[in-house]
Amino acid sequence: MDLTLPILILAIPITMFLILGLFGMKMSHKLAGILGILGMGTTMVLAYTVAFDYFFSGNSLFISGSERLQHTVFDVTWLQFSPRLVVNFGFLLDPICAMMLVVITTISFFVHLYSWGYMEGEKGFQRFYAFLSLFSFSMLGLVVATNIFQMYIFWELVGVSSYLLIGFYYKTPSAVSASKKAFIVTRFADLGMLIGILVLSFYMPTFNFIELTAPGQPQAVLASTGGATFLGGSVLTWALVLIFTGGMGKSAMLPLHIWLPDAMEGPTPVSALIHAATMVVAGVYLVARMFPLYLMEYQALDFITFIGAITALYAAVVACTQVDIKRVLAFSTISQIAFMMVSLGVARPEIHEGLGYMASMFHLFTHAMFKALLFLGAGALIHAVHSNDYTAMGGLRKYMPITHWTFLIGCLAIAGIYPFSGFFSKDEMLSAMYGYSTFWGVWMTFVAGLTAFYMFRLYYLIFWWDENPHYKHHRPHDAPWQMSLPLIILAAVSCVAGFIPFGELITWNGEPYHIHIEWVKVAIPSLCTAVVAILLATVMYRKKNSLPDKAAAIWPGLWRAAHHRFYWDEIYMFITHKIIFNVICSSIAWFDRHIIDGTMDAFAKVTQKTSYTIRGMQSGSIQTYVWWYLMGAVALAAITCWAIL
Amino acid sequence: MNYAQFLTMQQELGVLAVFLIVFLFDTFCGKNSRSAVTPLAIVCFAAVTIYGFFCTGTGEAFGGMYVTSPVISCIKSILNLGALIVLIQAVPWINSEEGSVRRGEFYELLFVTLFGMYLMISARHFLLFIIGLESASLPLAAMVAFNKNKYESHEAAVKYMFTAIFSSAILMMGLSFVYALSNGSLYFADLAESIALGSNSVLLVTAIAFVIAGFGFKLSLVPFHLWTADVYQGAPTTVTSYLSVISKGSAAFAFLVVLAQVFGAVYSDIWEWMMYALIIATITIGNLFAIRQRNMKRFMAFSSVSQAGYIMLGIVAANVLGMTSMIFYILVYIFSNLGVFGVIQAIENKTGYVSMDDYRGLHKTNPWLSFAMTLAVFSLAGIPPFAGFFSKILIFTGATESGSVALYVLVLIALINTIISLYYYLLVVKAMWISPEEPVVPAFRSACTERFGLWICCAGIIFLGLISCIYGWIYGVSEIAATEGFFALLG
Amino acid sequence: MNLTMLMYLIPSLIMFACGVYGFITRKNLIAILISLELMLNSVDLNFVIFNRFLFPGQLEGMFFTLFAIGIAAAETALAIAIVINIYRSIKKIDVSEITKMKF
Amino acid sequence: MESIGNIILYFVVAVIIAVFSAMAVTTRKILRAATYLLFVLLGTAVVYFQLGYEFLGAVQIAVYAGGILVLFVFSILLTQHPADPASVLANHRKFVGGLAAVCAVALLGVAVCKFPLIDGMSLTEAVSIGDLNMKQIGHFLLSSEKFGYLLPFEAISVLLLACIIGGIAIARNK
Amino acid sequence: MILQNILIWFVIIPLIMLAGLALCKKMTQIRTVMVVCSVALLAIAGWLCVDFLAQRAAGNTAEMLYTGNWMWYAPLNIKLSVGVDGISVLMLMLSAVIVFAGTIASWKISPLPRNFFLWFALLSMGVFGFFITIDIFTMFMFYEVALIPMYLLIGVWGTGRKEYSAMKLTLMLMGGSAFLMLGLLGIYWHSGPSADGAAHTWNILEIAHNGAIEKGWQYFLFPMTFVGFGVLGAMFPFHTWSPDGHACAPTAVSMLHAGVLMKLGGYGCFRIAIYLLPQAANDLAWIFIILTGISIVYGAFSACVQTDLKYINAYSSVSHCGMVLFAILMLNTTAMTGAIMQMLSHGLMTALFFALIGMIYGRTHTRDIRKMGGLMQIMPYLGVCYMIAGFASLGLPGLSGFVAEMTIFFGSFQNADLFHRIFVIAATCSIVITAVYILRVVGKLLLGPVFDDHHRQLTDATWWERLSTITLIVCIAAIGCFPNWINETIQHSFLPIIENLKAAI
Repeated sequence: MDLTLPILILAIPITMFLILGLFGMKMSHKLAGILGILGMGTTMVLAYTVAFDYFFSGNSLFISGSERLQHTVFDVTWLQFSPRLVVNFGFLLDPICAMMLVVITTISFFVHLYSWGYMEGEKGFQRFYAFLSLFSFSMLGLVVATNIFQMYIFWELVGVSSYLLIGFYYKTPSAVSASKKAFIVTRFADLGMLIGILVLSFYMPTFNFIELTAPGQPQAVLASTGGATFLGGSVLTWALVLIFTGGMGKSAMLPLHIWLPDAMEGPTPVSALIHAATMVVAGVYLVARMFPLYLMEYQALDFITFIGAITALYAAVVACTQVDIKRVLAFSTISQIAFMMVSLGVARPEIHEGLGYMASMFHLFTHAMFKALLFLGAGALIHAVHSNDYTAMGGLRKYMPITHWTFLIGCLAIAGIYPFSGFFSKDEMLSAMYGYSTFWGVWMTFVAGLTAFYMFRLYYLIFWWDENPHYKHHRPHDAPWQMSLPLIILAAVSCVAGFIPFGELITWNGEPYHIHIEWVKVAIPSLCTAVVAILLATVMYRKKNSLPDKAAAIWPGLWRAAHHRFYWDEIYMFITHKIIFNVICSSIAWFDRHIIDGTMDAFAKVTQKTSYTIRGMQSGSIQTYVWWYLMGAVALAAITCWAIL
Repeated sequence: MNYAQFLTMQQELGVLAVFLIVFLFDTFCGKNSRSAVTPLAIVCFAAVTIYGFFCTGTGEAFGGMYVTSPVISCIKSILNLGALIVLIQAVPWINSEEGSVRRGEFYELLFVTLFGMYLMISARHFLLFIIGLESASLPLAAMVAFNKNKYESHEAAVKYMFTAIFSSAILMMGLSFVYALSNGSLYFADLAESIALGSNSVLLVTAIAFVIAGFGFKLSLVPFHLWTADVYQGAPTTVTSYLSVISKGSAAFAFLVVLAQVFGAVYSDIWEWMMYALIIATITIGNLFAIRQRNMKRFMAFSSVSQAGYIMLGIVAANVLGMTSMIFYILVYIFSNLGVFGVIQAIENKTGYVSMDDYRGLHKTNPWLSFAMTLAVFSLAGIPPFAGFFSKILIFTGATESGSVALYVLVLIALINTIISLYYYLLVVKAMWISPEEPVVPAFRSACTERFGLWICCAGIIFLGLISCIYGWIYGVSEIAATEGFFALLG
Repeated sequence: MNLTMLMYLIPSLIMFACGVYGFITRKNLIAILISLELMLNSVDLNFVIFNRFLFPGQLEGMFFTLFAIGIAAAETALAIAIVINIYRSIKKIDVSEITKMKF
Repeated sequence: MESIGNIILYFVVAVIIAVFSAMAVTTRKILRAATYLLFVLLGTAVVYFQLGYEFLGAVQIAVYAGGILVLFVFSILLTQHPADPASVLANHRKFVGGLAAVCAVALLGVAVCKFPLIDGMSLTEAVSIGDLNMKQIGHFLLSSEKFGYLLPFEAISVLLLACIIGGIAIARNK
Repeated sequence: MILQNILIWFVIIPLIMLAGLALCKKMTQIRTVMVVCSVALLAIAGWLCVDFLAQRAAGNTAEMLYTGNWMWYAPLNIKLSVGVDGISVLMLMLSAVIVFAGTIASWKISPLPRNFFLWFALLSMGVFGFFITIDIFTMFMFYEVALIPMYLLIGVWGTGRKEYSAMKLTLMLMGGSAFLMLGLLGIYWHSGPSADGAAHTWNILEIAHNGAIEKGWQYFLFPMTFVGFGVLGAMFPFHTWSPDGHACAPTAVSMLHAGVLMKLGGYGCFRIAIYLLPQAANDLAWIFIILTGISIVYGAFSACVQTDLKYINAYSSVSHCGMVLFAILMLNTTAMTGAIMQMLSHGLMTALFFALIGMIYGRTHTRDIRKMGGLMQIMPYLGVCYMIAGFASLGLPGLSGFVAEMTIFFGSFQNADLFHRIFVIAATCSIVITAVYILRVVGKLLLGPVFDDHHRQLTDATWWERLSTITLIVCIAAIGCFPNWINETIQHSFLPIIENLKAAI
């Protein structure tokens, strides 16, 4: 395959970053914006070309028979740890990668475009575009990684671009602390991933995905470790679980989710790009990428399922109580990603030919579209009312029709209403879950219902409920075209994306899978649940009334806890500030200053003190001198005599 | 009666000749030409110094009472060089009101002490040795008392004199015991023989201890060092510098000769351990006292006490390397210490300040003096690339050659002590360069002789270590001594 | 009864001890000098005794003593000069006054 | 067997030396101390005579008793009023001094007593072996061979000269 | 002819620098001398690098290239032996870069610029000399040459409790070198014969090939040498000179000290302690693994609560340099390669950090992060550079720190026993803690609202400050983006050491 396009896909964003980063200060906003958008647009076109080529060209590199192949476009040595362990920098093209290329470039392009309007006149406009380009580069590098170490590298880069973008408004302390939190939490998770890679690479002396997932490799590992286990898990399980920890961090799984809601301090386009569509699904992508390995260890998959399910429910419950609309969307994102995780966790070759995997990827795709749409819509709202809280909104449908309609489409899609895209992907996921165990199926169906409920709660509170009196002073209006255009296009995509024959393109083993909707067993019940939830939301929130308060009063404790996100932040605060900072760090610092350094100083002090103490020897009187003299000589003789004779 | 034997003693005769020239000139010249004594003495002595480098023969005179060999000539030449620098640095002082009264006496006494030291080094008979030793120390007492108007000078003289007599009593007591153990002869060779034949007894141990104590006085080994600080402080600075380098250097070599040539047979039985104890005590106590001192001369006194400990490492090494390193150490020590004293003297002569506190901010007013002082103390502290580093590391190398663990431990203690010494040397540097206060010493231009002396010292400090041929030369002569059986008794 | 070496050494050692004692206890510089004379004298005596009893045919000890007496004389003379000197300076020769420089 | 005279002489001299040494360092009158020192030095000279070193005894009397002691007396008279007694010594000072003296003498005593030849020869035997006359002494003193003392003889002259110069230097005022 | 050896010029140019400075009077002259000489150093370091790689590529597989031997103290067989392998070449390059950056960063040093540069040049001479020599005597000499100017540089041109700190730093480092010296003497006396027939040798290669040091002596000498060098490498518990010393040192000195001088410790550890005493290294490494492991975590935790910028960095250096020693003790090629890369990386980024801190301090006159804030708005250039340094420190891919740390971790993990594993994992934890304290500083110092309105008048970087920082940043990024040639160079150089270790087991 031609190397030009893949290389350009990576090169354009990083070049843009360098140009805008180094010379942006000297450019006008307009020039910087156009450069950024053009760059991303080109990248998008290239990515589409590559993806199209991959899926539809029928090139024998990409498909053999019906099976889609993994193709390494290029792979150059970057760093050689040892003859066995080599880190390469390359471009691996396979179904999920191609899909991710499309998702990332599309969303990124729209966000670039959208930002032109949204960030109009902001100080640091050029910087914003530079960071966006950096992020796009990192994310693209992540998805095309040929080996786990390359992935880890870009994983870190993604983290740092996220840090920079969350902290874009660096004058506001809350943004600064949010960015810090995001970075540190994901960093902590990455530590797990790093250790996982360490373990894995020790037993399987390669980083390369194709080699890692090649048949027979994992068995070789298990054989080489002689069945060694640690706390009940095999070496491989531990490695995989640890690697998944990294994914938990990036994808904001419980208990490492706390950074994501705070990350909403960043500009809204950023939230749409990073914290809804692309970066946060990196965890899912990671598991998908190493899926054949995970299949070797069901324990690890069960762990993923468990974490995902708990997170999904947790996030959904919390989302029902949040005031900040971006936080609601954030928790919804957590919940949806957890869905994908569960779906991956329950994927088994024997259950619907590994449907869970396909469904998860499908949802990843559709979710990216509608969640980006929702976030961008939220951005338009915030742009209009200059507040993140729904209490500052209400009754906006008249003022902002485009936003209203596109937002509604987004809500319907996420709620899983036929025929919007969310329905299809969610349905596939649910069937996979039911196929694995009814318990998880029901559980996740319930979560799906909650999703519908909180999304419509949000929708109603924003667009219906009660008109906010502030509008008289400041009449909200729809956003400029740069912002509206992406909304409309994304809404359109959300409407039709469900009909993409996803199973033909992406499956766990490359063999096509024919999607069929299990209406009776899965689709109808979930649809019903969603509809009921929407109705409930309609009743409670369509007009201003006291029902929500009453509902909250039924379980006040639960409501308060959910409102405070079940006190996770407080717990973390306690651990980090009170224990790690105040107890561990401070005591170590104290220990260092007073004990270690004190000892060193004590040497000096003792020397000084001794010097002072023995000064009497030098009393100034000759007689003392002579006394010492004589006694010295006598002692010298006496001691020697005693010693040798 | 073969008086031609006196001609073997070329270096001694040279010094004696200078002594006589100065003595006669001083006695018989008119009042007006008195001041010509200084250049006369310096020029004559410089000639002797140069001549000394050509005296490389081996010789024996008076039935083995006096010997000379290349290594002995070498150490004498080194001492000559040091004494010459002292003389050059002393010019402003000796021309001052204070010194000019007794200018001639100063040179005469100095040359006699030098003569005494040479005898001490060359003597192979204890009687001659004692006479040399006394000639080296008694006139010094008179020199210590040279500052008529300063009470401290008198006090120092009293302390020096009384301790000196006491120590010579102790030394001679020791020698009387040595005599008791001999075969009736006080020649080193005969003594060594009879000691090697005899067995260890309390008498022998006591004798050695007392002899070491006697040397301890000259070398300021702890606990025989207590006079040092007071005398160094009280004596005129020129005399202090002479006392600290030349007197000490000669005694160190003589000590090596006595220990190796007389008591060599009982090295590992008796005096090795005594020396360990003394070295540890000397270095440590010297350092501990030095860190509190503010008076520069007193400070240098304790510094020289601890330096003596390092010199002694060359003696316990008891091998060619040790001997070479010790001589080299003495050479470097002469240059470094005279560098320090040169600066002290220059400042004292001009302004009268001698306290370290008065050196605050010296670099602002007298940058070159500060620079010279810094080099000198760095060299004393053993900082490369200055010569002191090489002398220290070489003496440690020599000391560890035998490979005994005890010596390693000894060297480790010495090394740890270098840290303390570095501390107090840095205090001087700190006073000069770092203290933020306004300088006390005003800017002045020191006399050209002082500057010349300092230049020589600085050149020595910088180049002695880097240019290895000097060490090579010393090694060569030491090796000759070794082949002639210098260490034969040590086995 | 034989007069042995030890019998002669005993007074010598007593003299030496007295000298030490005097040096350390006396306050007058001249008294200290007297004590030193005792010590030096004891050393001289030792040499002579050893020479006589151990090496009666040789003369090293005797000559040593001969020269030592000379040295002692020189020492004493110089010491007295210094003592007089300090007397002129502070009008005292009390050793406990001569402790200005210390520590 | 020694002659009685020798024995008596020994004891008298020994007692004189011991007692006057002690008195010289304990008396409070400095002039008396000098006088006691004279007795000790004379006693020593007597020992030299008894040991057969007449020349040495003569030198001892001439140099010490005749020279040094006079010097002492002069300096004493110069520096203080002869009648003044020194102040009484503090006890701890006596103790410290006594301790040093005892330690020193104990060490030396042990060293001497353990010396194997300590009881070797009696005085008579010893004196009978070594017989020397002035001519011999003079010969040795100026001999440059082994056991000749020419060099020390010359060297000590330099030393004495230096001491004279030193004394002058110290004494001279202007 | 001695001057024909290119390595000698690394010592000669500083000497010329010293001589030139001694003659200078005016500030412009001083600057000219310094810039010309440091550029010359940079140039020959670069040329050496290229030529070295070319020779290696041409198949020259000798352990050391450009070797030269000149007898110095013949009685002790002390020779001035020079030679470089890949590691030394890289360290020379690093030193040259930092000397250059340090020179530029001290453009406006006062007071006494001439004296400052005199000592600075002496320090550089020590550093360069240390890296070019392959005999333990001259190595030790240059080591001490490099140490002592620190006292004056900190004492005279430092800030804060400079007298105390300078003294402490000097004494502790000299304390280390006391042990070191004993170790070296022991090595010498047990070294076995020299190639030219002398009984003992100081030459590292000869000692290593003789392999004559008995096991018992190795056990005695290894701790001596390792601790000796370890003190300079800020090994726990001998690291306390570092926070105080760095905090008080002037900018260029902190740069050079943390950037290069602390590397002398690590370099000496493997070049002498491990290479020459392999058996003891194998058997006693665990003791020092514990100590360095503590260093890594302990330093990082301590850095978290500091409020003085330089203290933060100093503790961070404790942690990072601990990593160097830690990796060296892992005794395998990969980890040791990582250690060298960490040296390079830490050298560059710490130098950058200290340069920036100096520049910030020069403007705000405080280093207390509680008294500053929002500097990014006021001095964006410095702020961005600081962030880059921070990212390098916390191991961002694309910058040097990442490569180094990863190599260390992957190398260290090759030791399969539980003891090593536990410590490796503890060490990896430091990357999180590093992130914590770096971001804490960045957040408080650069981001957020402006804390002190007086700071609003401050200006951004001047041209020389820009030049100095850009030099370092380019190097950091270059290593971070294209690490493999460095990696290969280092790995190749470790072969003899590893072989020696294997032979010892």
